Amino acid sequence: MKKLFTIVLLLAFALLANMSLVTADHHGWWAEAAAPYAGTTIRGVSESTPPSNYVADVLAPLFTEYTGINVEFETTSWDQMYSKAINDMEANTGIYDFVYIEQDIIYSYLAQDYLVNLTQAAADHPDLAFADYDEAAFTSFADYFKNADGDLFGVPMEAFVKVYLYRKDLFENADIQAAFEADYGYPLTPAETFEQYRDNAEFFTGYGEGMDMDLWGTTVQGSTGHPASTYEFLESIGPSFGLYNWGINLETGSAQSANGGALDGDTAVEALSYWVGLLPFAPPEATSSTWDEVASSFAAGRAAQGWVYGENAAWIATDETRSAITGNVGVRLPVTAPGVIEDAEMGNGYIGYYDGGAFGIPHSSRNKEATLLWLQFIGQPSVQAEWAAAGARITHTATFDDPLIAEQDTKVDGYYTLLEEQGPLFAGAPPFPFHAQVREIIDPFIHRVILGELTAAEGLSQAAAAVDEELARLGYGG
Amino acid sequence: MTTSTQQRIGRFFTTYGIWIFMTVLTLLPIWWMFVVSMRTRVELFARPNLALSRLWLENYSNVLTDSTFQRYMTNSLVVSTGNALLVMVLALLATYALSRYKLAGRDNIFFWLITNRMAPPAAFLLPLFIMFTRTFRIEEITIFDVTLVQGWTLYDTQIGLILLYCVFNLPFAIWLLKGVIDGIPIELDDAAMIDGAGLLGVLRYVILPLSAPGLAVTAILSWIFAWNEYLFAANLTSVNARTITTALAEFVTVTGTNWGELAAMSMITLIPSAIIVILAQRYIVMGLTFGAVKE
Amino acid sequence: MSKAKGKPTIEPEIERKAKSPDEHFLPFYTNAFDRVFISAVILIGIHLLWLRFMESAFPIVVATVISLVIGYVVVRRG
Amino acid sequence: MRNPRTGWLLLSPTLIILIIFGFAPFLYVLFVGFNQWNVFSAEDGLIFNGLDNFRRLVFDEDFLHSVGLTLRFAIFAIGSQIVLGFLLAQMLTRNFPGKSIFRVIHTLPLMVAPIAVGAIWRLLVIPGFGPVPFFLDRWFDFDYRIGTYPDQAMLTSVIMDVWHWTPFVTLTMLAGLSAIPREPVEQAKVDGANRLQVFWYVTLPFLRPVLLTTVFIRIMDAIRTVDEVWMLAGGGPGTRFTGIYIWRVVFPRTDYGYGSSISIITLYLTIVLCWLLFIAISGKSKDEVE
Repeated sequence: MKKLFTIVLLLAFALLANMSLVTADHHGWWAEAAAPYAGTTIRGVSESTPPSNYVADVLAPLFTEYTGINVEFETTSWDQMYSKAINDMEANTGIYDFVYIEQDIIYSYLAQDYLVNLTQAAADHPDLAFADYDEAAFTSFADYFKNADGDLFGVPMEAFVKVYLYRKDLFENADIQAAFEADYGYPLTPAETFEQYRDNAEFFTGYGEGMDMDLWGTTVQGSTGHPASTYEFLESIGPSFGLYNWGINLETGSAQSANGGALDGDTAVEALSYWVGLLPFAPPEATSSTWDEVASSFAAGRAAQGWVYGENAAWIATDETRSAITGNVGVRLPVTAPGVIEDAEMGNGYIGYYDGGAFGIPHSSRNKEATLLWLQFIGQPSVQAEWAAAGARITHTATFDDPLIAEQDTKVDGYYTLLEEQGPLFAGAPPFPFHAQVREIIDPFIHRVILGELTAAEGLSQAAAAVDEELARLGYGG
Repeated sequence: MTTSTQQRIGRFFTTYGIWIFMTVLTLLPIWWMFVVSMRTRVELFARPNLALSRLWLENYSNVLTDSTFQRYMTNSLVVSTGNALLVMVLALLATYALSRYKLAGRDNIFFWLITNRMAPPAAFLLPLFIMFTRTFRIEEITIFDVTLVQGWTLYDTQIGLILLYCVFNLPFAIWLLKGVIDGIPIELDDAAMIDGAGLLGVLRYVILPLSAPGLAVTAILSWIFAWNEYLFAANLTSVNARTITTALAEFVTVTGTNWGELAAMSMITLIPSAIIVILAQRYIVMGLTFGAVKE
Repeated sequence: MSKAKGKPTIEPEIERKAKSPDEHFLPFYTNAFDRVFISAVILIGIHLLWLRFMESAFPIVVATVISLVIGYVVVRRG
Repeated sequence: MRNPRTGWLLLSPTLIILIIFGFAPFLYVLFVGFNQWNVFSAEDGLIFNGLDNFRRLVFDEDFLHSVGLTLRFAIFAIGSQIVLGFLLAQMLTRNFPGKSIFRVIHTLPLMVAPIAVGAIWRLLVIPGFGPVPFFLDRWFDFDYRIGTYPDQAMLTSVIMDVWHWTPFVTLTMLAGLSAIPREPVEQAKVDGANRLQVFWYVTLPFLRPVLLTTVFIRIMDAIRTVDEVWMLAGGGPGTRFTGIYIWRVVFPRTDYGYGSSISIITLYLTIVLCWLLFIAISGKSKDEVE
């Protein structure tokens, strides 16, 4: 009798447990899976971006409520985030249980074996595998957090592409259109070719001057005191001219044309001269602008068109407390040289970076299991839509169909649709294990070209030589 | 009108001319910081305008109601005050020793102490990071099955910063106090000792009162240096012990620097140090003589 | 990294017992620590300059020898 | 009567703290300086490479350039601070109504955290957002862009530093001036010295210790300046000072070995500079000692 009672009790418990699994929020499953880890604290570091802040403010407390695992989340500046994460992982101190991995640094981390293989970890701990979490449901962006075997090392949390933004109020103004056509002999439209882009830029700069408006033709992310300028050249301008992978040939370990590289080649020189040639048509702050200041300039209405990171598209188009041009923002694919789109469609190239970041678990972490639960929690479909609305980021395929996002999409001129349909044309950073090192080497040369101390050809040939020297020093040279 | 009156009027105008000019120059950036803190983001990026258009306090309320900010503020207060007190005590003892005792090579020790302030901070962050996270680490202390400490490190603690800031504040303090204590006649010490005072008695009844302005200025300047320090605080703390200056850097984000709140927070961080300085104006000048009195 | 400033308060008679001032060629007052410090400064300086200008012709060991000789002279007779 | 042992006891806490947090990291940096160590190189870990880092350093144009820039920055900034600070202090020794208000106002910049100083000056001088370039352009038709003209960036950082640190110099000078006894000045005047002579033969010698100390402290701090200039101009051309250069090598490039060797040499240069200055200004001649 007693035995029977026990069995009934067990059955009832099992039923209850199953019941809770099928309830909408899976409360019970999380509580049960997390039971051994309840009360522990996991720590993470991230750059302070809107998506990160949403994680810190909304998702982390929610997770704690579900599981009893505390999440301490540190959001800081980009530079700080890097050095802290790297210091921690290199010194193997175990301060952080999860770190923000910017997409371009992932290959450096993989090469150093800093990160836990999430696919493997989920397979090793079936009891911790949440049913709704599916690695395959992420957008193509997740491909850039995988190793050669296709195993995932980071749960994507934000993803953007750098798009071509233009001011609809200017481009659709009949007077302006007439004036443009009178000057250039063809109708004013958002640019399709680089020549047209330059014409637009020149026209609007002249127009702004003539009307005594604070208006210039284009943004240029040309800070001479920050890597942002090198990034704009290497990840946006270069690729859309057909300069891929920074012009570095990984097989020969060289950036110089003589050794199979392309950083000092004709395409690169053409791209850089074109880009620097836009500076006279950019607002005066361009040579001090990093990514955030470009967005601010554009939001202040100081540029008619420009390359702006997609995470800014949403607030520029909708947030009236921060943007003077809400409702007038047009979103397009960036301008490309002939053949580049075809290259990208065939997988031989890309038209710009697919940028963003993911959360990964360092090997040095002491709470890997609890963190694994946390990463699945933020990777599950049900939290994605609101997070996307708050942070203008999409990493999960299910998010596109959400009504919340569909509504936002109309306000930002189809940015999300563009991300869904054309996202695969963009690619992650080249698989360099020496990303930041080489970028720092190229930096001063790009800065000097912007200042006009060097011509594009001189700057790039010196940069390529310096890159080769650094690659040899790092042990990647041919 | 006599020449001397003319001179006096001339001097009056020069004095106030310089006075006003310097005040404007000094206040312009601070005024701009204040104006920025009173603006929305959209207003900031309109045409530059130095006038204050309205009182708009949302930046302040956003910052002040943020619990993280309150924690940072507490940390900053604890760290700078702790550091200033520690520096004051240690520097007094050390300077007294350097001034009164015949220690082998004491001038060399003095110079070595000073060199500690010269080190470029960037490269020293790495060894300090390793030291903070690994050398000073207590895995576990258990007494009677009660775990008192587990996985404690110096990293991300207030005491860690307090001790670390001594590296650049102690040299400065000792230098400052050296002149002050050298200037106190040794005969006073001797007299006190003859009256039966011990070492502590001498320190308490002779040195302390006579070097009070110097000590005050030492404490104030150490406090300000510690309050303003950024690089070490940013790299050697994570969540619990972060100070207010590191929070300033957090406003610089990919989607736009939040200048309004940054300026608001800068204004707020200015207040405590400004109050202290206003209260202690007199002592600062009296204490900063670097031994000029003696000569 | 040590060096002293010549504060007259420190007992000069101890430092200078052995030689009269005329035998020292440095134009300012030094004690033994100072002279070791000066030698170290010179040693590093010579090595850096050597690396930049002379190493293509002569190996760095020459610089070490030269600076040790200078260091010896400075410490003994500075 | 005074047992040196007691002296050492009093000194020991200071020595212990400085040895642990100052000297031990120095030794570590010194050690790393003789190794190749870049986290992201193909071969991880420290590899002893003798003098290679230093060999690289003496030919590193960027580094040498940064040293030159830093020295220029230090000389301009500190020079102006000393002159300005002295004049202001001189003015403050007189009594005039409103003096204490002015003194408080003038001390304010010292209170602002360097990182906030950098931020606020950035906001002041970035074209498009800042009033300075706007009004310079409007009133004088002057093209002021610190991102485009390195010299302007340099000048701006000097002015910023002067703004931030002149109050400190004023305070020390004021302290020094108020400690000067009256009699020698009066005596000199009686002897018929003009103001310049009084300044040169009486005031200056009395001010020497204060002046010296102030200059030293400012040199040390100017050479290690990072946060404000970093925030102002990111260390672009014209402001890539040694402190920022080291930061870039150590953090973004994670070249710990090379960064350490640069730090050592920078420390060396600072010490030598301070020491030479010390000797030049305060060195007692041999005869003086006897």
